[in-house]
Amino acid sequence: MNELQVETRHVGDVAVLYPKGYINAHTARAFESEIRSALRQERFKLVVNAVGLQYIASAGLGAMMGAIEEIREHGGDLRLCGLSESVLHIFEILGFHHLYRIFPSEAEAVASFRADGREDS
Amino acid sequence: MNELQVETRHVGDVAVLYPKGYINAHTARAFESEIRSALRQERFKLVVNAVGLQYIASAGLGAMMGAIEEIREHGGDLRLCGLSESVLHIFEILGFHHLYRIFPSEAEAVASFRADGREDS
Amino acid sequence: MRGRKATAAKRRPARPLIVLCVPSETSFLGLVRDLTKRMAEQAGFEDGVAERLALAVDEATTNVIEHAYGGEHGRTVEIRFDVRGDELRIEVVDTGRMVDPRRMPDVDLGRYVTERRTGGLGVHLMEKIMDSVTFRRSARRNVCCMVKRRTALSANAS
Amino acid sequence: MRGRKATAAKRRPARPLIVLCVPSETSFLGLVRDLTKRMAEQAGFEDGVAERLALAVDEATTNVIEHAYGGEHGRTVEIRFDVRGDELRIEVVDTGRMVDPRRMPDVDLGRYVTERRTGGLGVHLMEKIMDSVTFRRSARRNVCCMVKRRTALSANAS
Ligand SMILES: Nc1ncnc2c1ncn2[C@@H]1O[C@H](COP(=O)(O)OP(=O)(O)O)[C@@H](O)[C@H]1O
Ligand SMILES: Nc1ncnc2c1ncn2[C@@H]1O[C@H](COP(=O)(O)OP(=O)(O)O)[C@@H](O)[C@H]1O
Repeated sequence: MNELQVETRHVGDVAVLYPKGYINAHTARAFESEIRSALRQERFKLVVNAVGLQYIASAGLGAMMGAIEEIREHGGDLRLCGLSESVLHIFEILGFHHLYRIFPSEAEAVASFRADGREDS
Repeated sequence: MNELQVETRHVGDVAVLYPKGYINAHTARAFESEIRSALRQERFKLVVNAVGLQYIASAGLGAMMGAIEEIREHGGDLRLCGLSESVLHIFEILGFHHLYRIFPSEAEAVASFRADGREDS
Repeated sequence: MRGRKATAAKRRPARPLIVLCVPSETSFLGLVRDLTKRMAEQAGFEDGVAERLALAVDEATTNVIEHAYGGEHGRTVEIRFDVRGDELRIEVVDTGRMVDPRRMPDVDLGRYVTERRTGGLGVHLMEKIMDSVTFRRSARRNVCCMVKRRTALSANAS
Repeated sequence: MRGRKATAAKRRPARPLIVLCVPSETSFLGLVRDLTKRMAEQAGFEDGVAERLALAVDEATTNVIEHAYGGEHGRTVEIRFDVRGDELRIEVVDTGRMVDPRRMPDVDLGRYVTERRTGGLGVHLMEKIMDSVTFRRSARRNVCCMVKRRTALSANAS
């Protein structure tokens, strides 16, 4: 049973999370703790690459909501890419596409943080 | 819901049946009627190419058993190819690999009838 | 083999079509979801809608486990699927704490962001996905009844 | 929220884990099969074994529909899954005609070919796949009980 595995890869100062499987009330904690562990390492530029994500339930969205404040307070952000049509649809149903920036590719999601940097400097 | 579709293609005097989906008590009749329709056309050299077959239950095996006598009485045979590991396993559990000739590829299954022909002449 | 009249009458409606009972553990949510998707497809809903119906049932089941049973294991969640014409009716039934309708949230996404809430999304999703979601108490059971019609219109709506 | 002792005692074993009820129609066999495979995988059986367990349950359900209910629609087939340690116990339950054990065939493949039989394979398959298959009648219900252990040995055997 492939429930959920979450790996993290570092691309410069951006932490890219790869949830593989599904995120529901049973597996949300594993997803949340991977986010938490990035924050503990003071990594606040996060990309969730959802290319391996079968589906996400509200428990998973709650995990993101629970961290976004801290992330943004530290000048970071949580951005997404690789959303399947059905996952994207859920984001849209909830209006979450207004709360989170969603990119078609990981490269674009990662690059968006560099663009931020340039604007800052 | 892809339950079962069965197509037949003629390769010389051999009729190759392609069951796509699964064969159980719900769909066995469609499989049986495709065999019957070959027999009505006096085609007694049959290959079942099971490459699109997800699984087969006893109702499907019964459909083959119900036709094999008539087929062989007419000098024909029903041979198989493209069996997945799990379908092959079911054949082996039942000893059906002693009743039916099973080939790795369609080409070999079809060619086996030509070899029969040569032996006859 | 002849039943009494009452039995025969009871048998006639043959409803609900499908019943699934699982223990109140989140480890069964995946299975509930898979069966729901399968059922919805068999009932003629297209893939994307079936996917969302499965999510709605996942959310309802999660709520029963977490709220009605307060996380207690070994209780039973019953899920009933009933196809009537082009309407799929799904009931999620528990024998736990009564639902307090006043605690059922009215989600406002603006508030959601400003208040940084992490909950309250489940019921909102269920309502967005289904044509109707109602909660009732009957015979000491809580019944969450969700209905979805198979029409072009409702396909757009979700 | 405190149950009486009897209830609490009943609740303890939390068995059977999963119950699925479907109408006595072959159109639901696919769904029964999918759920069984999913259950078996969740119970830790490897893919190939899970696939065969699903076949055994398909066969048992088919027999209930065809023999116990004689093809009558709208009756109910109940399938109960119970994991005890490394043993998966699956019961297929119906309220139809009693099984006549004398009609249960003893398959002999030699006879099979010479007599050109087309039936009698289902029970044979169930027995080949499972570690044990038993039929019993209790409370006017027929129970076909199939057990499979999750061991290297039984993995070979099926
Ligand atoms: N089945 C239920 N039984 C009791 N209370 C419920 C049930 N479902 C929802 N609730 C109440 O409604 C609230 C909102 O539920 P929901 O939208 O799913 O978000 P969350 O479960 O994340 O809090 C819950 O916090 C709970 O108080
Ligand atoms: N659940 C059942 N209820 C009553 N009779 C049954 C049941 N299962 C099997 N039988 C009897 O056993 C016989 C063999 O069953 P099976 O091996 O499945 O082959 P088939 O169903 O193709 O005849 C059946 O023909 C029937 O007489």
